[in-house]
Amino acid sequence: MIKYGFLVMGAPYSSPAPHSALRFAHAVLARGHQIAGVFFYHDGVHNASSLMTPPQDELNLREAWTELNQQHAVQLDVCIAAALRRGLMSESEAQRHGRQAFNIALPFELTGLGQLLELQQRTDRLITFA
Amino acid sequence: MIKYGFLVMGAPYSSPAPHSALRFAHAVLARGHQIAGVFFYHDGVHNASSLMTPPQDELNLREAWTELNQQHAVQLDVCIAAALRRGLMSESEAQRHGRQAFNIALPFELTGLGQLLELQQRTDRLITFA
Amino acid sequence: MILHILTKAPDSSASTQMQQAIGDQDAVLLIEEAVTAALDPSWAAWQQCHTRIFLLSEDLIARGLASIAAGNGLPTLEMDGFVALTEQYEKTVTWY
Amino acid sequence: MILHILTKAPDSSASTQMQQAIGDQDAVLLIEEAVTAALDPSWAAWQQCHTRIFLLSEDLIARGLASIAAGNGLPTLEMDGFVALTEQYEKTVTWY
Amino acid sequence: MATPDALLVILRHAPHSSNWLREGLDAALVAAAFGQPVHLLFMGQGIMALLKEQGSGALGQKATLPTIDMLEMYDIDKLWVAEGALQRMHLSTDSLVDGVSLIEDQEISGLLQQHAKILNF
Amino acid sequence: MATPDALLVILRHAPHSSNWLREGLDAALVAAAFGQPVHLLFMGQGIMALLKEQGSGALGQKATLPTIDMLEMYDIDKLWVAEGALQRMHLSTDSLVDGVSLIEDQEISGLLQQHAKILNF
Repeated sequence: MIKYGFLVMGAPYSSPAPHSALRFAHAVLARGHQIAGVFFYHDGVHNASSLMTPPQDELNLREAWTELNQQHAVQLDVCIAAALRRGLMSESEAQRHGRQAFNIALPFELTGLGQLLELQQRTDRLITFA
Repeated sequence: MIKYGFLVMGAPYSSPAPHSALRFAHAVLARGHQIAGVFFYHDGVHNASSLMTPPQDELNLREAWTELNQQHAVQLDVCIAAALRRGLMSESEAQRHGRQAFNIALPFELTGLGQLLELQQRTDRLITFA
Repeated sequence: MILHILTKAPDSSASTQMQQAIGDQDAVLLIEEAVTAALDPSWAAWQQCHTRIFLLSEDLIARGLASIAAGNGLPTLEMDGFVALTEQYEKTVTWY
Repeated sequence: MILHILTKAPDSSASTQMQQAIGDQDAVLLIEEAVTAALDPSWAAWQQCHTRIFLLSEDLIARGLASIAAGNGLPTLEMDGFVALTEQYEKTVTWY
Repeated sequence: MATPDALLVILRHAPHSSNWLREGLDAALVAAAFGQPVHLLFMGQGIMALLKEQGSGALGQKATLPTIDMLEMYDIDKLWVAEGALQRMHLSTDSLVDGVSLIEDQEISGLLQQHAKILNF
Repeated sequence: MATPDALLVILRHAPHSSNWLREGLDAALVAAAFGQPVHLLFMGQGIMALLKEQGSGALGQKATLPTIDMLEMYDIDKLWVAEGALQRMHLSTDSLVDGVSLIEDQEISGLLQQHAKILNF
């Protein structure tokens, strides 16, 4: 059993990277490996948006990631610096910045870049999708 | 006097296109021309995000566009289809889709692609920033 | 030994940079836009390391290039084979 | 008569496509990443229509290329000159 | 070959790689629905939008072909393809959908001149 | 030339054109702050991050040079530059900041092999 970590840096519906990452994730699990976590960085932070509303006949990427978390305990970390400048924040960040709304919620967690390096340290493979 | 329209298709902080568009806009106005409107399409829809929170020593693009609207009556239209799939919606769209939050507010208005073609028809120049 | 994953077209700067970084023992997997390399038998990387370049089958199919890849005799992999490659190669570098 | 605005590097596919579309009466403005063309005197577009290619001054300065552009004798424009070009050319096409 | 009031939509991006192609086609369809004459020019990777054998992407990513097939219903019947680009991509017209019109590289600038309105995707 | 436990961060994008360069440098700085040995490899347009004369962008877009100058404080002192890329960009080392190390194109693959961890931006 190999322990994988993913770095996802493309936005859904603008880049095929999140789709590739998800397809790969399911193949990894099917081969009996483990996925320790996914780190969303750069435009990849948009994967976490709770306001994402694709047409009904298209996959909702946020829901697909959420399912991966719920069924396989995959941790979903979002880089806080990359998220804030791109208009993504959690409830507590919204309070800190005096905003009325937020668009990041569990199972996605805002965290620092250190988490990416920690993920790289504690996994056997870090695969980048961008 | 020439009447300009802009098509902006790059996201702030990921593409330099919005910065170029704004700098160009001020130069257009300084030469005595008019800007009828800006249409935000593709990743450009992120320019309208009311949750955008860049570091304090960087320009907030949404505020810069809002100022352009307030001081020079420049219409700011956002493509609704491009916005929804990318996680951007107004209060009324949030109600329609059963969401608790919204991140697009006046002076930005969600509208259809027809508005882009109408902008191209009623202006002397349509300049694309992407 | 590194697995290089290319996601951009063979004429992109990402591809040029990858070609500079490929070592003798390395392998290459073409995914997303990179599968358009199936159209171009003159792509320098084919000569550089022909036996160890693979194309992701489902990305070929989505783009209508599967029969061209088969006609050119190019080695394709399913998603399962992609995982197998990452089992074999401890390091992967994605070029985008 | 068209003003072509290039925002990507001279070795990008956007640039290749633009070069195919430039007519005899057209002009070209290089902005954003495209100002790196200042480094490359061998870029084919310089030969194709040398007198009507301009570089946006502030994008050269931001990238540290202003003195190289001056040394190569390339014509630069301020933002005001960019607007003047769009006054002169009724159509603009942006290549990105 | 082109009416002066027609809109030329240039498509330069491949299916599945980004949303450029789809959003460009959407603009063309809306213009046509508004009664504007619309012509399309496929350059570079954009030509891959016309490949006969293309399908939908994994995980339900929509295919482009149904949209291409729909163009005629919107009276969009001029689909220009740059001949040089086709050759450089090692593609023949046999692999493309029916009804495309080839244009030589040196005629492209003329095509742009003939259209008063251009959108470049 | 490189310690096996070091992180290699590859930077391939120019300042101002996107956020790739800045977010790549941020990753390098955080790794160094965590005590990891970090080496940088500049390829292609990424070399432009090292141009001495670069400035900030219009409308308050931050300059990259202050971050480059900060690297030494974080014990990031190996800044590899691909020599072939430098030539292809018609740049000389005179136009770059001090302290860069040139690497020949054929040595790049060896550099990657020597690092157990790689991040590519």
